[in-house]
Amino acid sequence: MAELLAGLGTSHVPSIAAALDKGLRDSDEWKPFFDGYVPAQDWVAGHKPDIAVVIFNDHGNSFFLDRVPTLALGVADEYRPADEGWGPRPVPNFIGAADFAWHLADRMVEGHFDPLICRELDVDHGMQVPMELVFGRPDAWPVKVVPILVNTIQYPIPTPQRMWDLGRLLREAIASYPTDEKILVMGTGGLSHQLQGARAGFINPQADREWIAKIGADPARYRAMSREDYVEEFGSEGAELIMWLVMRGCMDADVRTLHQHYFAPASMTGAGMVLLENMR
Amino acid sequence: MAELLAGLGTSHVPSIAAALDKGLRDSDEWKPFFDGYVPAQDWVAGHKPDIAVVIFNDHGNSFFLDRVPTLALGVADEYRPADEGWGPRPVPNFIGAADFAWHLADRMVEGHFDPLICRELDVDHGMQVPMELVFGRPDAWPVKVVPILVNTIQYPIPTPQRMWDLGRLLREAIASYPTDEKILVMGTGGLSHQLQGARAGFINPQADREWIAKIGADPARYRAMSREDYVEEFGSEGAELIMWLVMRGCMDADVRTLHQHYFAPASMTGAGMVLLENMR
Amino acid sequence: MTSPDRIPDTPLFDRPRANAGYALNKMAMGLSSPEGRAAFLADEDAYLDRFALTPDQRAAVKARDWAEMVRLGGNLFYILKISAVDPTPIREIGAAQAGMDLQEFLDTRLGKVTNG
Amino acid sequence: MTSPDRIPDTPLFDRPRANAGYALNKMAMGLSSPEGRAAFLADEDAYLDRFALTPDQRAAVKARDWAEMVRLGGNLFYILKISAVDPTPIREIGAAQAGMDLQEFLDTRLGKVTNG
Ligand SMILES: [Fe+3]
Ligand SMILES: [Fe+3]
Repeated sequence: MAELLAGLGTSHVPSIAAALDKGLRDSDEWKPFFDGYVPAQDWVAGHKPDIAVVIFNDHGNSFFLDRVPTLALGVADEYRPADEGWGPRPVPNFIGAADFAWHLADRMVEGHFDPLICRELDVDHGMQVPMELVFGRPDAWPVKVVPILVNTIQYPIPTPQRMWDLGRLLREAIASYPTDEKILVMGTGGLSHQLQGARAGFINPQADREWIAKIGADPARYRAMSREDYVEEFGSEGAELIMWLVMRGCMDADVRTLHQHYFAPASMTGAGMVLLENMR
Repeated sequence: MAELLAGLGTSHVPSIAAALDKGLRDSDEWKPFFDGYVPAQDWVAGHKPDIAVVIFNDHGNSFFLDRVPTLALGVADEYRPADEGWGPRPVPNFIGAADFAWHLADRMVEGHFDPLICRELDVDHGMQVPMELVFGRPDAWPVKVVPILVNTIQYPIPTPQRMWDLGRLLREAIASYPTDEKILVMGTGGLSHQLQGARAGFINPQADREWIAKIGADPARYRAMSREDYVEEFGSEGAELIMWLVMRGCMDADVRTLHQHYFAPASMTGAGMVLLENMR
Repeated sequence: MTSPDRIPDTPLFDRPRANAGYALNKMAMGLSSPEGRAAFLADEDAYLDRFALTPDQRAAVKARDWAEMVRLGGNLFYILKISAVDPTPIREIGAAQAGMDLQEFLDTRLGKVTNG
Repeated sequence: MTSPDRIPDTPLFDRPRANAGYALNKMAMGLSSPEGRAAFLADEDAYLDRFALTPDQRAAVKARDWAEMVRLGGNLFYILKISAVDPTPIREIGAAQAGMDLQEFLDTRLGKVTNG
């Protein structure tokens, strides 16, 4: 059976992509942010995952408001970077782990999830940035991917508990998958930020630091919070953090925090990561 | 609060639409089929529903295999008839019950369903034919509609139990909707038929008649059957019958069968209807 | 994944079939628009060239071999759109898949049962 | 339905806003393609004519009034595409919505907090 190698939570702020594209990795503004990811990059490179399951939200690039999927699952062989307004970014195409994705599709539908099953899909910074933060900018990605997309734009968005339940389902799907592949699960989005309204620019570093400290050891509170609680505490776009619950929900109750990092503001956003491993 | 007026199960065979378009309503072949719907039409006309919730599957007309929604919900103000290859049929546009649809969207997502929320959607014979069978061919439809679309083409398709659970959710959404509108819930599809493979032309009138006799009084067996059981008993496309379980699931345990009708074959399909009312 | 043909002679449209037939079904889906239908009618070969059909799939379309199209991953809801451009009654499509002539198909699959 | 602004100054993109802003967001979504961007740059008025914007929405777009676009149902993820065609840093868009000049916005919303 397949193995959950680790769970990783990370921001996916588009400004991170812009900084990389402009060669600002080692600028005064950005170096502390990127340096904080190095230990996790090294750990992942040393443990050689085969598949990355990336949970993220589309930001009005692959889906429009004419048809908004509450949950979508990619089962494609390949995913191209989306054109977000500046043309597609020069990152390699992503190769889909189509076998595992279809296995997951079967498990999701049997387990009473209702995904939009996507065979043609471009992926935006929500997936690009986490992949770059973990794997750098290789000529070809060292893992195959399974994208899981969550609507966090148009209300109603899914509940935190639904995200947790999706994590439980993902856990079963990994356990029942008949290969010995190693799977890295990446919950992305956040941390605190708000792009819209008179509260634009709201960030909450104290709540972010607490999230990073507790999402591994003591996630119960975050699972119980309402969607509005997330908006209030982390900002309207900070509610993206619910997607980390999929990652956390697919892990054991007891996990070890291997690495963590926090930086604010990255552009207008609290940003950071956590790398978790099941206790054994 | 809104009221569930009645539950109606019916076929939505495209040949029915073709027969109407060709003026064959009263032909020897079709008259017995259409006549069987008259008592139910009269009952519905006399009870004046405000909203019809129509559960059906798209038949490769509004959705393609690039992106297959397991469940989709229409929240539009208007739906046009789809072009199924012969151009759109001359039936009136459908006016959406957008208020109730958004209420249902909220309830579905809170209740851990994951619909594709559709604001732009053409609807195919899966919705057109049931509306014509119940309301004839008026200049304007006498009810507003809420389309709920279920994937029954590409596997995995939802389980029968999931359909039942969706019915329970719909029941709660009706009960919690703060108007006094009367809602007719229409589960559509089937009855037995198979369009593909060497078993094409398979129909099972005995199983169909039993379905019509028992879906009101004793649906437990149908809820427990697997998706493959449906295919075996009703044919590969007869598995559409799972959508009647949404209608049945939103009703009381005890229902009264007001009208029923069966006819086979309509083209290559066992066809018919049942009209159910909660006991009071 | 659903195993193909757990139910005899009943091709469930699961991953292997959806993969095999993707281009074929996409070609057929293109006939949902007046433009697609006009292009197909004006020059069928040129229309088919737009899609990455296998040689077998292409031959099956050209021959209107419905059983073969389904065997090669076609799903009837898509390929039926070919019958809207080149009119073929659904019951003939059924008979072809059953490997019968129309009368035998009507009698043994549809007729006998209704009279029974 | 989520009530607007249960959280002060925080417009959740729920049904009323999605309805009000649908054409505005669709116009912005059209800038996802090179063709849309070229059309916008070549003749902004002609491009805007393709969409059923209200006069207020149209004026807000022409004025690059981000706060007003959001008030009229724009969602930032769509209208940001305007800033890809007519470059505007995201923090200026934030400041405009907060009703501050950029330096004040950086200090009070983003800076102070990080230094605190
Ligand atoms: Fe995001
Ligand atoms: Fe059907």
